[in-house]
Amino acid sequence: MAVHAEHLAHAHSESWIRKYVFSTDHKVIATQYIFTAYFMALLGGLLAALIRYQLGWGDQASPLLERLFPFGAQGGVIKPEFYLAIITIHGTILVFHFQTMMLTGGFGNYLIPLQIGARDMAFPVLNMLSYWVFLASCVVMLLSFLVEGGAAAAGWTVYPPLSVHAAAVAGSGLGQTIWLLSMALLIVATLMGGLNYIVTTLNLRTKGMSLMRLPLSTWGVFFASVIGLVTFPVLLAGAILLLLDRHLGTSFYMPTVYIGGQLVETRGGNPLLWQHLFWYLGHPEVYILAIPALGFIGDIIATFSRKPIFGYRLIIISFVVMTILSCIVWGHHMFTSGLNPYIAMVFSLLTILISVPFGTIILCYAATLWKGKIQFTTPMLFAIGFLSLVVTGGLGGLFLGTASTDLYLHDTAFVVGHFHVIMASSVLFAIFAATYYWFPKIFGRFMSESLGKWHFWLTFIGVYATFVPMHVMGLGGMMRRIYSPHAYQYLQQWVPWERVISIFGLILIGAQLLFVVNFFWSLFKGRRATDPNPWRANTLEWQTSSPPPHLNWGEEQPVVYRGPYEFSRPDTAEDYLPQNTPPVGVEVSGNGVR
Amino acid sequence: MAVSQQQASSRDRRTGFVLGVALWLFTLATLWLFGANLHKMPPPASDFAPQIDAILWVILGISVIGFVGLHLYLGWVALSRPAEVRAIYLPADRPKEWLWVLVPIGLLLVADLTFDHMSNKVWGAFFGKPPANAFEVEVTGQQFAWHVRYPGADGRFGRTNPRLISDENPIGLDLSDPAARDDILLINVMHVPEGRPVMIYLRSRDVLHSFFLPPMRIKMDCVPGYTTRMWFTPQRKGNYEIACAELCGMGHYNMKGLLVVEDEQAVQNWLAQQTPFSKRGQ
Amino acid sequence: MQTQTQPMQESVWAGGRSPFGIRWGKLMMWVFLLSDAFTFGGFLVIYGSVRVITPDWPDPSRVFALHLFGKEIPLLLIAFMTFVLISSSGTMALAVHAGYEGDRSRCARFLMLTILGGLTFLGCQAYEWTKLITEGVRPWGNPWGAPQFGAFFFTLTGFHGLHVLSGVIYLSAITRRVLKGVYARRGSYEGVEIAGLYWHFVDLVWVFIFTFFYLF
Amino acid sequence: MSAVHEATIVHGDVHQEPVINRPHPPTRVYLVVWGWLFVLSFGAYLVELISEATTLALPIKWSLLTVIGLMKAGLIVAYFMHMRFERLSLIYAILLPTLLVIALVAGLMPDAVSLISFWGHP
Repeated sequence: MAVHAEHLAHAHSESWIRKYVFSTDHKVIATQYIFTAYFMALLGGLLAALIRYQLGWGDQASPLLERLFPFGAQGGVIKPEFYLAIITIHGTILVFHFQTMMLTGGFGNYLIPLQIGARDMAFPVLNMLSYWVFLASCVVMLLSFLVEGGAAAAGWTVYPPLSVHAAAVAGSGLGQTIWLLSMALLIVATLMGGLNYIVTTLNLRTKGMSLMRLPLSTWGVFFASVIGLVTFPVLLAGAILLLLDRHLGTSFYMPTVYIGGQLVETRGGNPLLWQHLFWYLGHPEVYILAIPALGFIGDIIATFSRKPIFGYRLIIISFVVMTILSCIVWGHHMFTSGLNPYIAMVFSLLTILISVPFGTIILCYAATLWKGKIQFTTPMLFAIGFLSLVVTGGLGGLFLGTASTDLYLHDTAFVVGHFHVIMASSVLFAIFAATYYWFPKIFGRFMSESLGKWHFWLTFIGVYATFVPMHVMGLGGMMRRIYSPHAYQYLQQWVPWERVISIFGLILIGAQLLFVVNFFWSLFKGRRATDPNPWRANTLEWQTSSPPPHLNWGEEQPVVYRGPYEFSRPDTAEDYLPQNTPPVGVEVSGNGVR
Repeated sequence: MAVSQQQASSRDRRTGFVLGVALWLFTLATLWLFGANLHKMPPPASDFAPQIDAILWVILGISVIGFVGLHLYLGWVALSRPAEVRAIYLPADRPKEWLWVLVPIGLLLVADLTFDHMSNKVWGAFFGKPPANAFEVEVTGQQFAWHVRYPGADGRFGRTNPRLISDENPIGLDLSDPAARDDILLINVMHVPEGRPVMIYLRSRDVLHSFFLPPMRIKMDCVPGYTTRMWFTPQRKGNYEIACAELCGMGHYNMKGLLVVEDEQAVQNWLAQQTPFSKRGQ
Repeated sequence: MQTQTQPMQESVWAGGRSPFGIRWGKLMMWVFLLSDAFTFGGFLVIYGSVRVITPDWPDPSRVFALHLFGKEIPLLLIAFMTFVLISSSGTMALAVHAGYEGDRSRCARFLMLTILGGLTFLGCQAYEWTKLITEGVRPWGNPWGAPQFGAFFFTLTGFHGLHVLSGVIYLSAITRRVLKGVYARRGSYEGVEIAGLYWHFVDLVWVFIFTFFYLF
Repeated sequence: MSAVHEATIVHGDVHQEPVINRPHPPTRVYLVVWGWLFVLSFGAYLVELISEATTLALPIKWSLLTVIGLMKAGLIVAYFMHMRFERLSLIYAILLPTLLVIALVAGLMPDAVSLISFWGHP
């Protein structure tokens, strides 16, 4: 079953362009994903800085702003329509173009074939196409800032009718069309990627890699892809209809309205339809992020506690339950929208029940730490930070999933705080942990530990100080997506809070510079990872050289004999036992098959 | 690795110490943040407000237990020195040990069902059969104002038609309907009686809005094409702000109205002073 | 030392082979079709939820009736289109069957018949669109009632027609490879089988559009 | 074997999966299924004609049509798409997720109903 030597050699004689730009090697594609997604993260972070600036000091003019954004901040003050465009694009690119693509397209792409002992994805050309479509989506999305009317400004949920009529808000002109096109491209890219991840995980596992020996990272990306595969197409259908509503005069979502001094005669449309279709993806999207994040963290926690993960099967069962539940709870985003109240009660109960599998996983991870020989490396710090944030954010979800308390808290800063802890921050922590952990594998060099630790502390403090107070403000009735908190009397007491949050938020964003510096410095100057398995981990990706060769393994694919987390066995000399170490008494024949 | 095992482990202990202390401090800070500021919530002013607040407190209590519990544990893990040379070995998947996880999760499930039950009661009241003697008001959202309509002396709202909307007739009131003649139409101001159920019909003439009354703890979206509704019984006199909670465009942040809760008599007197829409400008 | 390791499992899930007994290409097509089913499912569910609340929905059997021999026969064209698409599905199944048996020329002939069926279907659809447009059906309105009727007509049949069109192109490429003997050399006509899955799926979707849009 | 190998390398296929030849039915089965599809389609058309001529209650018409549609879909999936001859695992893996469409229906339809009965349609 060896790969032809010809083929191995053939791959190395390719031109530079074929090898690094239009490559079909999953590792190169993953790296391209990682760089692009981090670039989008940087832009999203800068937009966040603008949001925080506006909320903290929006009443003061700044000449610098005027120079930076002559179109959106005349007189040094951000205009409301520009602010709305900022929050829309901030949300969209950080959720979709950064986190989704980083977890599945980036790390998922890199890890799946390596962790299951395959040579590449099932369909490498499709994998490459997926990246290029994703890149097109990024470019198209960013172009929207340059068109007339500016970028889409209806919030990342683009609820119609606001997103249908150019007269409703400035960004609903060409910018909104571009947003929809970009999302359509992104959906196509996700689907192409997801097909590969699912089929590869199922079909191309190496000998002995049974499902119950898969590392949690692979499981996580697998489940995320499954969710994406059944929910993204529905949003695609919804987006097509929204485009038709905008440009062909159909009335799927549009009742007769009077916008901008003009009667728009569209009969019988139902704006709630879009909300259903959007959240049918939009809520599972959270789990498309959370499940791989949990998977990565599982790998990292096991490695640095030097312990088998507690309740591996329990975690997989919880993943399955979460996958199913996540697809049938979308209505909890619509409790106050005029949703049928009976169905809302069902949605509420199902939503609250998600705390059961979620809590199970967290407790399993916590139990993994118990009496472990914990090594506080940077990835491990981020992993523990992740556990802390996931609990904080998850508990916030109980308030919002309960229908009657959501009557009060819906669309307040509580929601913003909640999803920034559970989705933005905890997933970000997982991404950072994964980056620090797998950097030596991907680039063959270590990231700086001391810079990494500083990065962790500042980020951890920044996240807590920025997003936890938002919960309190939300309890105080502060609305989300408002351009300025000054208009209301009862919000006056929160104005100083906004300013403090802004200070911490800017510290948080600034701290990411440490990461950027660390990343690029380490890329060229970091300590070389001479040992292919520096963390002494068991999973297969660490059993090949760093960075792995083209087609991942030499002549033979590895054969797997045991689960991924055999740490600290009392009967082994070392405290780890790689998955492909043959047990004593098993003869390994020439082709690696027993 | 370049550093020796011993150096590494002493460095790990130091980092672990800092992490443990930090986690405990974060816990305290978060508790303080909530504890010291919850009184800043708008004081409850409707019959639903205390009920919703009660559920909030129950969930908050559960959250505090979970939050503090996990952080105490994480901090302890970080602070405690691993005494042995090796981590203890728990072979994967011994269902008996799963009880350590499943028992707390079972408790969580019980708590979940408890507050879901509490919530359903309030929800049922809010969306159930509206009270018979309710004081009725209709609110129509537009970018960026609230049109408040009272049914007038006959107690019936006149027909509206979106095709009649113009700058002069902001909600498209159909004046050929006799019931519409005495309808009173106001902008951004609403008076309601204390102690009597108030039924508000919510509509929108352009985009989504959300009629939000923080002291009443309720909000409901105004959806063009629909008539949604909400009801509550104001329990405290005073002037309150009406906010828009659903992004509705540029002026969303400034879409403010005034809600006045006063005596039934005062409301009637005030209404008597208003000119019906059909007689305006005559 | 490491005596406690489990013996290698011999279940189909144990790795080193496909648990479903099919190669990745075919599995990928299945999974793709699953996700595509959700796109169509989305459209049809939206259609359903609009249809049940729209009182003045035009009667499709009148709208799509044909005048023939001085009589109005409801849905005649649609019935013919259904006939054509099912037939092409049948020929596709036979092409796959011929592939299994390694009969290259029979496989190619049936594939060409399938393509012919697809083109006929597209032709009928073009005729239907033209007819309805000349009768005044637009995405934003129509002479008979609810404006969503036209909107859903164009969206559903358009999206399905797009699938038929891509199917025709896809099948043409496959036919070319069959004729060039690519599959014969490879010893497996799996490529034809995979294309067949796609084509049958297009037929499958039509079953639902036919039932829920035209007949309901 | 060498021909197979050559082909895989030409097409960039680095995976060493053997081609699996599974049992497939004789031609007759396809023709029978084909015939049934015609019969069922004609049946559906007949239901339409009958409901035109007489006043068939809508729910009866709708359920008849749905049943016929599902039968046709079942035949296509089972025989033309060879689902019947695949392993049970694949059948579950493909068919079970489609049940989520039911969730979509269950989520959207009550809303449509509440539009007419609860909130009031304009």
